[in-house]
Amino acid sequence: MTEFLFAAAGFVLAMVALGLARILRGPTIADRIMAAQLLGTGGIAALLLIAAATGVPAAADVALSLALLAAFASVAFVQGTSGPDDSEATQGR
Amino acid sequence: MSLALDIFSVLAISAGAFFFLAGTVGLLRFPDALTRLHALTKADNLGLGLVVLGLLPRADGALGALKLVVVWVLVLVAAGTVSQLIARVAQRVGPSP
Amino acid sequence: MTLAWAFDAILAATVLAVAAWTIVARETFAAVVGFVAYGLLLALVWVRLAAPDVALTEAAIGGGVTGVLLLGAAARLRGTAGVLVDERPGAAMRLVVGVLCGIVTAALAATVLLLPDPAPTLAPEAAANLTTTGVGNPITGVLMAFRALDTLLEKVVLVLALIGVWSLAPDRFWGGAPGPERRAQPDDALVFLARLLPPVGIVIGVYLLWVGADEPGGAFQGGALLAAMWLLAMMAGLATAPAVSERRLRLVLVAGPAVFLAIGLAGFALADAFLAYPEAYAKPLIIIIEVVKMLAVAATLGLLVMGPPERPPQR
Amino acid sequence: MSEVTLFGLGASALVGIGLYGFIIQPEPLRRLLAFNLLGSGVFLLFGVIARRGAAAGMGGDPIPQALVITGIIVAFAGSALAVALLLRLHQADRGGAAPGGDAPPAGGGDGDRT
Repeated sequence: MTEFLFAAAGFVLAMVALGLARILRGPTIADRIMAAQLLGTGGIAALLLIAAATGVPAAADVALSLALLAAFASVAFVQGTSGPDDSEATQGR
Repeated sequence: MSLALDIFSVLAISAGAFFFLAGTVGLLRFPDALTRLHALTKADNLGLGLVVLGLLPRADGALGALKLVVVWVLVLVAAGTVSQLIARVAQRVGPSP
Repeated sequence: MTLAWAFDAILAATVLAVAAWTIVARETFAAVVGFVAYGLLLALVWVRLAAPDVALTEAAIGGGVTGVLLLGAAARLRGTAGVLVDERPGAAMRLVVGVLCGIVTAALAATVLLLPDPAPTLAPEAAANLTTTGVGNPITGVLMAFRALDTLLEKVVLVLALIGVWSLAPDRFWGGAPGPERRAQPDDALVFLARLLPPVGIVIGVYLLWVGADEPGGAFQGGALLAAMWLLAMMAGLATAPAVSERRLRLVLVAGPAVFLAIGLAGFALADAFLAYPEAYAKPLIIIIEVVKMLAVAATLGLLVMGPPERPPQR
Repeated sequence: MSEVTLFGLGASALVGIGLYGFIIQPEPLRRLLAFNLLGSGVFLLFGVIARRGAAAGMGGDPIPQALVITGIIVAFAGSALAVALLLRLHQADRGGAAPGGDAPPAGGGDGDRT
């Protein structure tokens, strides 16, 4: 069972890494903002799985904090884009 | 009983992992930000829910199980609201070039 | 345990890739997004290193408040980046620097590989003396008792940093409130989230403080979460930044180090040493310090993110 | 190679990446970001050393872990001070324009300007 949990955690993390690679590339600013969302779901799933596999105490507490902070970071990103000159911020890679 | 629970865990977590796969495929394949957002928020939250469901039998006590469920509910509520905000940004900056 | 190794390899590769992205990204905004993602991912690394206390701190500081701080700065400096493009070093320079950094990395890697075995550790000593502090979480024990001086000085550093930030305000704004005047934003989704999350966040923050005595958690982690929730309410326009001259605010800020210092000085009389706790009261005293510290940390972190006063004081 | 060594090597690479960015980046804000990366690499090295010191039923040596927690907070305080200095410098460079005057609208940590 432990091996299965590790495998599942590794798989979910790999999916998150792939998604992150796609999202950070853009092209629009809205894509990049999704990074925190992605970690807020996939990152938490990987964390809970790995904690169940190794028996780290209080992993659920870390997951709770991550959930709050991922939402907080997303809101901050959205706020960071507002302003009249965000056309400038959408260009780039 | 423990074997049945283990099978339940394996099934639920595997299903969850499948939805993460689906979400990532969506992210990689969909053409613009709004559809990618759709793939991310729907599939990944379902995936997390299934992973939490699979881990419930292994949680330590009722409090641990409750915390896991709270994590999921919190992520769900936050994702629902934040995706609204992100979608507005996506609309404002227009479709990708 | 090969699967565990595979997981760690994926994790390490992802963290390194995101770190490299924050360096090479062309826009500052994208780099900051990468940095926040990096901070959240690093929390996973800390969990793998069996340090959930540090994971909580890194998530709250690296993924939370530092990200917001840099984002705010990036938004204000937006448009100035182009001016500096000419100063970007050439390929030869980049190569030289790359080689030098590679050497630093190689030296550190060699050190990691040559670390003594068995590793030196103070864990047995910490475990043996933990009972005298009355707390069950060794990290809280170290922070509040064994190395309490560090923690006290760190509180002082936080207050000093805040004084430094405030003193950068122009004279006419001194004593005013940081940040711009609040515009009522009819952004219902954001307001909804800012009404919903802070109560949950406050409960989780206080919970982290409370379990911090025996399980991972503590005043920093709780305080950083509270600060994040405060900032969230402020972003949605539900709360306004307090004027820096407000007496109650200053009392809260100073209370963190002051209470710690007072209890530390009382240690001379009651337990024969500075920052020593009388054994029977160790746990209650630690909890008093932690509660005050959490509020002070929350206020200080939030105000550090808000920056210097930018509005004239209202008299 | 053990998992702990793997993270140790990763932390060394992080220090290198952070140092590279710190030297190469022309923008002060990006330098600050790179410096934070460098710092987190050093913290991770400390965490690896703590993990190796696992004993007495603890997952790691609590003393380095506690020091890292203190370090993360102090690093944040330093970053906040640096950001405030950067913004003030930026204002001064633009001819001492008053904040809240003709500055571009700001978002992020402190919301929008009117």
